[in-house]
Amino acid sequence: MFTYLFKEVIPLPEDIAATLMAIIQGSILVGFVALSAVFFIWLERKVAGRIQDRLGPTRVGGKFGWLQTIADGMKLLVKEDLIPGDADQMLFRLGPYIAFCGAFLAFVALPFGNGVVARNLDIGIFFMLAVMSTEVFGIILAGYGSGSKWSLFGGMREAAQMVSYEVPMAICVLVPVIVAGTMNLNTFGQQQTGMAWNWYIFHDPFTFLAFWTYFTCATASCKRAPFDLAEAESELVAGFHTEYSGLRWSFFFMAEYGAMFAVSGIAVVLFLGGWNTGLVPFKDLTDWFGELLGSKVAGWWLGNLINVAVFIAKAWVLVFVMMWVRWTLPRLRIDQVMMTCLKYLLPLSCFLLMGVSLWQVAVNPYLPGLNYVLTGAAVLVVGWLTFKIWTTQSEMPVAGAFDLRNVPAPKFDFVRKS
Amino acid sequence: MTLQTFLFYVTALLTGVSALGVVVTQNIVRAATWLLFTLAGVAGIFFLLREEFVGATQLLVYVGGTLVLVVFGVMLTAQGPFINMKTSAAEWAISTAVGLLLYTVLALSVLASGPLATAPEGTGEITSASQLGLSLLGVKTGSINSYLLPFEIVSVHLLVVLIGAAYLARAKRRRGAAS
Amino acid sequence: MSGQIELTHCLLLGALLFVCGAVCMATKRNAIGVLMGVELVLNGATVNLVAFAHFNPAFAVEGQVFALFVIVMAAAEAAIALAIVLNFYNNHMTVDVDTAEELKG
Amino acid sequence: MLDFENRPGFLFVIATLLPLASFVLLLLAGGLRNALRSCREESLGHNLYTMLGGDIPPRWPAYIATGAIALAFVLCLAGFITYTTEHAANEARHEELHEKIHELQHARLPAAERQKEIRAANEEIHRLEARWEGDIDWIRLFVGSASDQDRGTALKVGFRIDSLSAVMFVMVTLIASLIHLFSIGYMADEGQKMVEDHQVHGEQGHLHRRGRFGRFFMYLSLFCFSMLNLVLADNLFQIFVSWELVGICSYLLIGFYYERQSASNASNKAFITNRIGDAGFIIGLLIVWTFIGTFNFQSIFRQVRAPVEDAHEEPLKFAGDFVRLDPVNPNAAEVRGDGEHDALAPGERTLYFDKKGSEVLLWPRVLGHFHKEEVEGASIDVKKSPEKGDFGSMPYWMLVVAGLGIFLGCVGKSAQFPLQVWLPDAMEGPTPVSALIHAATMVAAGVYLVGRCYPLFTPEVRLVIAYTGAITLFVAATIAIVMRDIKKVLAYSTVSQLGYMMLALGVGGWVAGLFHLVTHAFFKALLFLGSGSVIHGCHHEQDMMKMGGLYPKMKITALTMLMGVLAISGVPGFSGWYSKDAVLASCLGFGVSHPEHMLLFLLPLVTAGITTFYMFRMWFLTFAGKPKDDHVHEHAHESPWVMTVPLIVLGFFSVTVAWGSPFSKEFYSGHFPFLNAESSALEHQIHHSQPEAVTQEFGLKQVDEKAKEVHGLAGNLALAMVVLGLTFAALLYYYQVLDPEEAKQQFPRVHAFLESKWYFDEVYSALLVRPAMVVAHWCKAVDGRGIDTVVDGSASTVVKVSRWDGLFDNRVIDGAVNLVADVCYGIGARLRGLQTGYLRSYVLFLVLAAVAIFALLSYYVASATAG
Repeated sequence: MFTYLFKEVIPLPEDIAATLMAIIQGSILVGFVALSAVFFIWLERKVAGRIQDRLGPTRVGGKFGWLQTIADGMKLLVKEDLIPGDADQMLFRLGPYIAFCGAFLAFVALPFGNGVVARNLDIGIFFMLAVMSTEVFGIILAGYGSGSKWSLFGGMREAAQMVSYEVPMAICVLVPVIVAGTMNLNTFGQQQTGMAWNWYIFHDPFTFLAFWTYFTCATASCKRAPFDLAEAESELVAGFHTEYSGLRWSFFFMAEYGAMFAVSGIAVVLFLGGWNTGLVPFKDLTDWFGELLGSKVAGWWLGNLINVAVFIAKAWVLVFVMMWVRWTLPRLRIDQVMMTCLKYLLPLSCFLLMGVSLWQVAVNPYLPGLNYVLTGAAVLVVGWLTFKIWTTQSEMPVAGAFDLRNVPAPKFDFVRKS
Repeated sequence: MTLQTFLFYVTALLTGVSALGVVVTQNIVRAATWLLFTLAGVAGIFFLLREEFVGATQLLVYVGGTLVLVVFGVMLTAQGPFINMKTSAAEWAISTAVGLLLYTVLALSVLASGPLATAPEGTGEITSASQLGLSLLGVKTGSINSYLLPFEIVSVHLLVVLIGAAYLARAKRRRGAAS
Repeated sequence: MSGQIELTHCLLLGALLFVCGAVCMATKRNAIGVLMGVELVLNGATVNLVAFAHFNPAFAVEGQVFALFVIVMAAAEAAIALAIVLNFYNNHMTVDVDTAEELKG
Repeated sequence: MLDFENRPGFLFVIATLLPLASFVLLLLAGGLRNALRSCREESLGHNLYTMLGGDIPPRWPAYIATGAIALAFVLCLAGFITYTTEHAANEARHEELHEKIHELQHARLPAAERQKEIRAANEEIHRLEARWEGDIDWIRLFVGSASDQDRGTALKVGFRIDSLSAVMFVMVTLIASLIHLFSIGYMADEGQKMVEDHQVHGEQGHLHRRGRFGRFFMYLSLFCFSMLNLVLADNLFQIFVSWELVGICSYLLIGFYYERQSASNASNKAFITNRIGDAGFIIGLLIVWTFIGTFNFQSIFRQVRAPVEDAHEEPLKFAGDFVRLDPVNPNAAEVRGDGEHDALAPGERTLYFDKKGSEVLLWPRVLGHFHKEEVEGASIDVKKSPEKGDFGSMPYWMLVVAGLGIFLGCVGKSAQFPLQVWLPDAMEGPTPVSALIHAATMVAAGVYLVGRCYPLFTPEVRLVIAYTGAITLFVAATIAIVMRDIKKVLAYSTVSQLGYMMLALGVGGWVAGLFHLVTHAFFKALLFLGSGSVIHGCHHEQDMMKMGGLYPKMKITALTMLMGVLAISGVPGFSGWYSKDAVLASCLGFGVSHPEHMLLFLLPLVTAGITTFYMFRMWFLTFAGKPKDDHVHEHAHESPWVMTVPLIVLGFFSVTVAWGSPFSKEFYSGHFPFLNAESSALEHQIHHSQPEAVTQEFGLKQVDEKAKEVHGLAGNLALAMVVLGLTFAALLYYYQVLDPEEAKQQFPRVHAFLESKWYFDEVYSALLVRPAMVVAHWCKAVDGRGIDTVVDGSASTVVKVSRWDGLFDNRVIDGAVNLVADVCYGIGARLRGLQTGYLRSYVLFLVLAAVAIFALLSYYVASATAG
């Protein structure tokens, strides 16, 4: 994306230009990941607080506790770096970096805007899935290297869970890939320009379902609640990172939040129109702004800034949903987690793959206007839900009137009936 | 030396060192870690050679799948004494000698056949993933052959192997476990 | 050194991986270690295949296809080998391949 | 297909198939029930099992079977009425059309128009004929003549209704319906879960078995289907199939109580005896198939009998007769100067017309073009394998043999001398079965077949038929006098009456014989059902000597049986009178024309008296006088309505079936219209289908006329004999003026002779069974001594040889094999040291081998490139 900078503005030898570009892009991405992690940690604490009827951080950095994470980070940086005596030192040290590398490398192929991508790979989505799959190894090493049983359990659980959920996740990813006919994420985004009915989530019922399935799998593969068995703080203390502290510990969190953003980004690009607003019926905002402002460069910058902002906003909404889910749903048991994946999500995703293939062959050519209908239906549903949420009165129990006998039995039924 | 070649040599060096690390280390988990670096390095080589699909596959299948499987195997069978199983020095010596011999032979043959293998270089044509996919799906485009049948055979083979592995590794009562 | 990666270097790397794998197989007493050696050997082969695919247009697709097949086969082989190792472990309470000498002459 | 309006013949086809459907339904239900027995504990299995009857035999099979046959009766009745009302009109229209075609052929019309009209007329004729007949291919064999596709190539299933079969249909279905109804009451015992058979004694007392209610009705249905199919058939092969089905059904039903030794023996006897007759039947069939090439009655008759007129409408002298010829003497031909015969094609022969010739002329199936002169003249060219328009021929003696063979089948089925022995034993079956066999189905089949095949029988065969009938009727009647078992009396009376029918057919009284068949069916069914009612009322007591005085207890049965007795005796006004008079008239007419065969009149005349005597003896012994056995008498009771209603209906028909129709002219023509033996409507009805050929042999046209003349005389003589018999019976058994025991003691030998049924069984045993046993024993001895010795000897020789062989095998061959194995083992033992069992060493070896191969390869490659 900075090619023109080094080719036209500052003429440099090709190799040096490439090296410089790599450094700049890497820095931006690392900075973005780190900053978004900072933001997410703050957001997580606020969301958790509001859902639990608390306020969350309020003091550091003003009214909303903006700088709470910075404070946390400072604390982590100055903490003593402990390595347990039983630990395998090499593995213990390696673990967090491998995990972080896995999550971070995924951003190389993630397009933030039209062409705003570090490497526009032909097989972008495949690449992202591949490098994200290496994250699991860091966690295993961390679990094993800690020389602690809790950590080992956590690591093994995590490995089993991530490897299992990657399968339906990958298959769900194939659903829009079949629709789009490419694995290039940038092309994905370009294909979904225009109004919201061009988004692939509204393309047909299968992509619609595939989005939710993908999102579930993605949540699980990011080891987020309700699938956070690896950390399972109530039983395994903190799972694989029990023995970690300080900076190393924060790397795990960088990896986790990075992965959250990465999978959300994938969902946004694959299903939710990528950087497109879905409200502007133009093909390319940069060109439009370029003509509007009379300057191509200005148009490029303005358009891409809007695109990037839209993209990040969409991904943040998804990340927010993940947090929302985390603080709403109770944790599953490990066997339930595996069962959910192998018995339900995997067949479902296979069905979706079959269905979308048939749809593309047998239905899509003959029903051209269906995505409008689906979009309309989805808008209606979302509108109704919003309305309900907006108008629902919170039923806070009045102090003193709270009687345990009146509390209804929980409706969910996660306990396997024998 | 361009950036590409530089990166290639670095990666190749790391890969080779990691491979040696696999051989040399006595701790099986560390060996697995070295193996991870080796495989990742090979994937890096592939990326450098612009064969991105194979590289991504290498990462996804090898690192994300096979290696995790191997580590699982280690974890399931690892008990104190087995993590470090020493081999006698004599065997080490023999193996190293034979290995060196083999490498010499291989390297000599590679170097000797260098002129033979030198291909018209830099056609610049990069095989895209879609071409690969089409050839695997049996669509013949231009000079590209169809690999549908091998692909199917490999798929079915993989399925059979996985079922067989699941069957073989299923939970069984260990012989003499009762005593 | 020229400006391009050379085929020979790739082949040398492949050979190195191959030899490392072979030596690994020959020296490791742990069955899983032997398995790692096998993986190394296969990787050496894959490197060669991909290198040929890159440097010889005639093999552009073939090399990649066969590399893919090798990777998939390696996965299959690892699954089976690990299942065998687990069985072996269940029967012998060890993964030391030197204890598997029933076929000794 | 079921277009009854245009194809009323289908009414009869459906009527035939209904009992079959009932049979199949019951068979499937029974089979399913049996199959479900094993899973009757499960809920679904239990429900189905109970629905199909469960352990207790259900009632519905009876209703299904009865309903099927009753519906068949309704259909037959409809068909019969349609047939009789249409018949005359159709005949007239038929004639008219033939006339028209004939006229058209000679009319001066343009050819095309003529052809069109002829075709139209032909089509209408075809339509008229198709109303009452039809056939489909069953098996088609693509061999034989190429141009004549029908000859010797197809076995067909078909039907053809004429007045005889229409009457038979109504008779069979009516009687069978009544018997079904009767059986519902009679076989009620079989509807229990456990039936105790008092006549079978096992180690644990009487036999207990499951009731076989449904099975009985299943068999009855099959029986009815077989008989109806037999009547329906338009060809010999279909008749043969039904014939065998009838045999099987009789076997199954006679052996219904198969646990009883006597019953199973009787069923075997019936079956085997019938097989003897069927062997003859098959021979007849084969001859017909070989020479005539078709089984269709109409085709057969058209070929063996001369047509009425030639191709030019000139009447033929020998119309309807066999035309017999002799192969021409070549010399004679030369003498006559007929050189043209030398130019005959291969396979062609010239026959010379001769009254006593050895060959019978086979007429073209579709009339060829022949002239009166040509046929009656000196010679005819015939072919060995004639085609549609060709003349053929067959040896006359073959035709005789064919007729005798078919008649032998009828002898077996109709229990004629000398194969009558099975019928009395068949009384082991349940009484309704006896009624069915004796009245409507099995024995009637034989007589019916003789009637159907009549044109096929040569004069010699007819004489054989007549004498067989005469002997049978006399022998059976004499035996019936001394029988004590009520059913056996009836059985012998049946044999005797069948003899009457055969005799009548033999002497040319075709109508009389079949007429008697129908009337006899009614009163014999009545008598049997009556006896069944008696037996049922007396708790399965069949000995007349233990009955007596039953009249007050079972009035309906007694009175209806009395009707039957009067009918069979030939009392004027009853149906038997009409038919028996007709039979006797035919016999007398024949006797008058051929005085050397006067015996054929005297025997039936005497037997008429004997018949009256033994029938009244039976009635008196059963119903009149004082009770002889208190135990039986006390328990005797009238039967339920399902059994008496059929009796009453049959009684009604026994009296009235032969009466003249009040709508016909003949009814009013005589002096005593009601009591005129020739005014029977039924007789006229049957007369419609009398084949032309009946009156051809022996100059029977005159006999027929003579029979009409002497009808009164024959009737009076018969009446006198009846009165005589009645008087004797009354004297002996009612007024008891004479003591039967005394008579018995006075003629002990005669009584013993009759009691033992003329020693038929003994003679057969001595002549056939015992020699067969002796031969079998011889065969067994030869088998045991001769063949087995040889076999055993060869076996022991083989054992000895193989022992030596074994030694060789052990020492030489095994030695060699072991040597090889030892060598291998030795080498292997030395080589095993290489197998260390260490994976590592194997890998090292592999690597070394790879290096070695590389080295060798590069050496050779280098030397090759260098060289």
